[in-house]
Amino acid sequence: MYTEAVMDHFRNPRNVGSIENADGVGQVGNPKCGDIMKIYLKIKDDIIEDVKFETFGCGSAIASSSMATELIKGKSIHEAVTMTNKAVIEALGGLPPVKVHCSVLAEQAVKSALYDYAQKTNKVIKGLENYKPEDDEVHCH
Amino acid sequence: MYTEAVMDHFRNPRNVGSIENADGVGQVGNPKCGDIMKIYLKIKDDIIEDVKFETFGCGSAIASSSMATELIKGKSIHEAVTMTNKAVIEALGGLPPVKVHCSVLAEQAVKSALYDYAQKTNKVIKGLENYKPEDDEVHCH
Amino acid sequence: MSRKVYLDNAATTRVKKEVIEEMNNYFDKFYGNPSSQLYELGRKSKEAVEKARRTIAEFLNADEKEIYFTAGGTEADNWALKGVAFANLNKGKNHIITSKIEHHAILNTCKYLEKFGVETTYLDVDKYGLVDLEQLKKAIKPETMLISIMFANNEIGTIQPIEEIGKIAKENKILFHVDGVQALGSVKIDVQKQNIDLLSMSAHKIGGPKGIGALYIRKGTRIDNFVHGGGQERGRRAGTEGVQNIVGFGKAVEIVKRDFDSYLERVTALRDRLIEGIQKNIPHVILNGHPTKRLANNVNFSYKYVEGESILLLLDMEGISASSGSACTSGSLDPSHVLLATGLDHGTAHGSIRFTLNEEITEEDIDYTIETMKKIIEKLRSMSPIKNDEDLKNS
Amino acid sequence: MSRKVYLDNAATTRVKKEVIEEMNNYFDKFYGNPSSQLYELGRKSKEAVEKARRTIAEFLNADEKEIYFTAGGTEADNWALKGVAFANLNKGKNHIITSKIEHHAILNTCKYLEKFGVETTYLDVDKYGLVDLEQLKKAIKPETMLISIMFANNEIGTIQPIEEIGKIAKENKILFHVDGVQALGSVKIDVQKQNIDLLSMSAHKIGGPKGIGALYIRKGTRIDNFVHGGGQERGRRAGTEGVQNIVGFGKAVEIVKRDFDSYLERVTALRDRLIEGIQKNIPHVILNGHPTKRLANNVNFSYKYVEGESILLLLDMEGISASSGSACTSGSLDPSHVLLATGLDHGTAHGSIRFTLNEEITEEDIDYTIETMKKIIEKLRSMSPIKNDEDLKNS
Ligand SMILES: Cc1ncc(COP(=O)(O)O)c(C=O)c1O
Ligand SMILES: Cc1ncc(COP(=O)(O)O)c(C=O)c1O
Repeated sequence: MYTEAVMDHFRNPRNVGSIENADGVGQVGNPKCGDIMKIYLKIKDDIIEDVKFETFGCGSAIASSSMATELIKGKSIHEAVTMTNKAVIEALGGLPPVKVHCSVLAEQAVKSALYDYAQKTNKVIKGLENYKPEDDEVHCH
Repeated sequence: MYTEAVMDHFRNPRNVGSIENADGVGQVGNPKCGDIMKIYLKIKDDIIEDVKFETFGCGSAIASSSMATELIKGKSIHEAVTMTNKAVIEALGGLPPVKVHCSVLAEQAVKSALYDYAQKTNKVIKGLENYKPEDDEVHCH
Repeated sequence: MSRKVYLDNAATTRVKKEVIEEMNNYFDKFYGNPSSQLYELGRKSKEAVEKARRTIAEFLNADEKEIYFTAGGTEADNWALKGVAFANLNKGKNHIITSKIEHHAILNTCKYLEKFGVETTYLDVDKYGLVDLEQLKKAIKPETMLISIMFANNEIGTIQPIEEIGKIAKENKILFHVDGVQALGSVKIDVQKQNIDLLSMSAHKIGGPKGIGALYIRKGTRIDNFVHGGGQERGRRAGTEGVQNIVGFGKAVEIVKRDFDSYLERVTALRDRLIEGIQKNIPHVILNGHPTKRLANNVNFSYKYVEGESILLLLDMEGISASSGSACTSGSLDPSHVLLATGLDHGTAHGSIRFTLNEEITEEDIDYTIETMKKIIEKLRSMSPIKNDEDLKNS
Repeated sequence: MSRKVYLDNAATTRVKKEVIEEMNNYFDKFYGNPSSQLYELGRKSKEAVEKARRTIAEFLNADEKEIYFTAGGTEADNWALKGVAFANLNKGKNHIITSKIEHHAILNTCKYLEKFGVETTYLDVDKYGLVDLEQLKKAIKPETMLISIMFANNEIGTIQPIEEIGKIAKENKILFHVDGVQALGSVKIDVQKQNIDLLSMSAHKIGGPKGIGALYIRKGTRIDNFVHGGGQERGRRAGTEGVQNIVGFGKAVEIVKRDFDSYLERVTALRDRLIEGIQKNIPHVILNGHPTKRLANNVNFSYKYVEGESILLLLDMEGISASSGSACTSGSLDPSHVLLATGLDHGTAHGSIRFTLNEEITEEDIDYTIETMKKIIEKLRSMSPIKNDEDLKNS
């Protein structure tokens, strides 16, 4: 049911872990829905020097997180904020329809971490003006 | 579904045919129901000297006719009239429930032929007083 | 005596060697549950099921998403009728049109549906078993939700003008169900061209295993589920899939497709040899069904003045398997409702025998069958009190 | 890595060698239609079907006339519920009592029946999955026509007090249906002693083929037919019998009966070894289901802070097949309704894994499974943002 790229990123996820004193941290999802993603960013001169993730979720959630961190690592925050869930799906060679929400979660986790960074540093990141961190209301996808 | 005796009498029916100038002839059943039996009797001194049958019908109808003729051949008409369908079934080693009516038909065919004989000869056969040859009304069993 | 000639292929068929071989993998090798997508064994089963579905869909010119596996032709018929009825009853639609010569899976389902307020019109057929399109048109009411007509009849083999009926259904915006159980493999079925909305099929009539069938449901058809439960068959027919049976069904259709033309040519020739042989060698016979609009493998005659069960028993002794429309063989009181609907009298209907061929039958089998029938009919007629039509009428 | 451990026997089982051998005769050797009683081939099929029926009847302490073959457990469940409902609705009876942890074949059928005016009470279960007999008694109304409770649950293995429920049903003159699909072969079923009126079974859970099951119907039970058509199954379930499947079902029951005690002893020991091994080696686990009133082959744990699908995928890579109550594996939004009914929170329910054993499993398999699970859970927990219950609550 999963592509080889998904299975590869699930089996050998890149950038697993946490970053102490991260410059930005974002967490999305909730256990009720079966998916939580947490992204840690180390940022210097607007460049994402390091990124780590922790994920509670199914195979495609883990693979999506892993792929998302790969896609933004080394990129500027302005590039990173444009990363869409479509890009994640594409890079993974596709996701089953019922798993598309995992890629959405990955996009949101990245945005959430960038938002946290922007809040902390009082920066404005184009594309995040209207971003609201998930409210508490639970709506599983 | 049939016993060996049924199959034997079906395969090699005894007393098949007709008797010219028979002393008694009886026909019961009708083509609508899928069974017609005709019995011919040659009677001398109240003894059934010869008996023949013709049957249109299923395997058990033919076997029942054959067995019935065997059961009454050489018997007196007073014995023959007491031959029941149960006797036919027993002699055949049993009949499937849906085929019991074939043995009833055989009993009736014998009675009908005896009745014909009694009518023609103005004899009274005990047990036939209340016998009525089948009316035309069709009621398949 | 040692020759075995199985001529009851409309009742069921021998499972083909190639089918068995394909199935064999799905008992103790690929035995996973197709719903178990997270391990290899389950995925293998799922793939096999989907492959069979594609094969069948292509054969009917349908989309694979329109094929739903069932436990057989009977369940498919039940689903089509009850599913449409229960989905439409509260829409003010309560009328079904079918024919008098349908399989009991249709007739008894219609009868049952009466208790839910469904009314059914049963169309007459002519002496060949053909429905009358004018009568059909007249039967249509605003309440009509479904026309259900079999593609080909199981007893007399008559093939209905399905495409024309499909047109009428479409023009009147009425769903069209076709019982294709006997037609599958013998008639070109094209659900688009013939405007079929629902089509029932069964594997065991075409060299596949018993207990598996399918219902084609045109996308967008308003129909309730029939078997409720798990999410199998895209949520439309619950129950763990009979994977090995589905695989066998798919393979059987694949073979049918591959051998279609040669099968038709071969079997039609044998059928006609048998029909002519009987007509030439046995007097007082009536061919039941249409002389040309008939299934390639169906031969059905009535043999006057004799009864069908006796014929079958004697045939069995000579190694020949066939079937009869006689009441005696069905356990019911009346002979075949199909034969009666074509206008046969009861007495004659009791004396009907159906031979249904397949591709394994040889010319020698056919000639042996003719020879054997000749002897059997002579023997039984010599024992019959009915010697001619006069006798029949008077008795 | 090359070890293969199939631990999803509640999903389906490998068909047993002896079963396959028995079935093999019924594809191209004895392929007749059991309805064709007038020739040898048909009679052979019929005999085989009746032999299987007798075997099953004896095993349940039922009469052979009370066993009806179906396409599986799901059809049996549908028949029981719809058949009773449609036969009783016009008698002023419209109420069914069942439980919250039934199989979807029951729950979705009850849901569908709403549209016909049927009302259903869904009994709660305690944290072990047991229904409360007092709640059951209180739920009974004059309109109650049926109580339907599964003998043993397919996910958590909990065995219900069927005999007590049977007594309550009898005292209140209410029909009692039991979904026995998971219990067959693992629990002693006695329809007399347990006062069961209707019992659903399925072959593929006990080493038989997929797509065949049966419904036990106590003589005299008021129930409509579910599949209408020909006169098969004494006029109660139409459709050409899946003879080969029925033969396989019968053989599977025969084996179950023969090996019953040794199976139970062997598998229970393995089950307990697995339960203890997991409890000893993996922290933060919760055993789902009852500690002792559980199926001999069922092990179901929730592994906190991780999600089930990931576990299954990693297990598959190590050759182990299992299943999970996670929503991710079902395609639905919510995790297992069974686990939620026992009071698990969603997050924990997502992390549940079911292992279901059979007699082929060895101690080495069990130890390998424990070892593998330990590694997998450690790996996934190390990747999880949730490290403890605090995190779970706050996230
Ligand atoms: C025309 C027709 N419809 C339906 C059926 C029922 O199919 P099945 O035997 O697969 O239930 C049959 C065969 O028995 C048939 O000939
Ligand atoms: C408790 C229970 N009932 C019913 C069923 C349905 O049986 P089947 O798969 O034969 O349709 C299953 C298994 O899937 C089950 O575990």
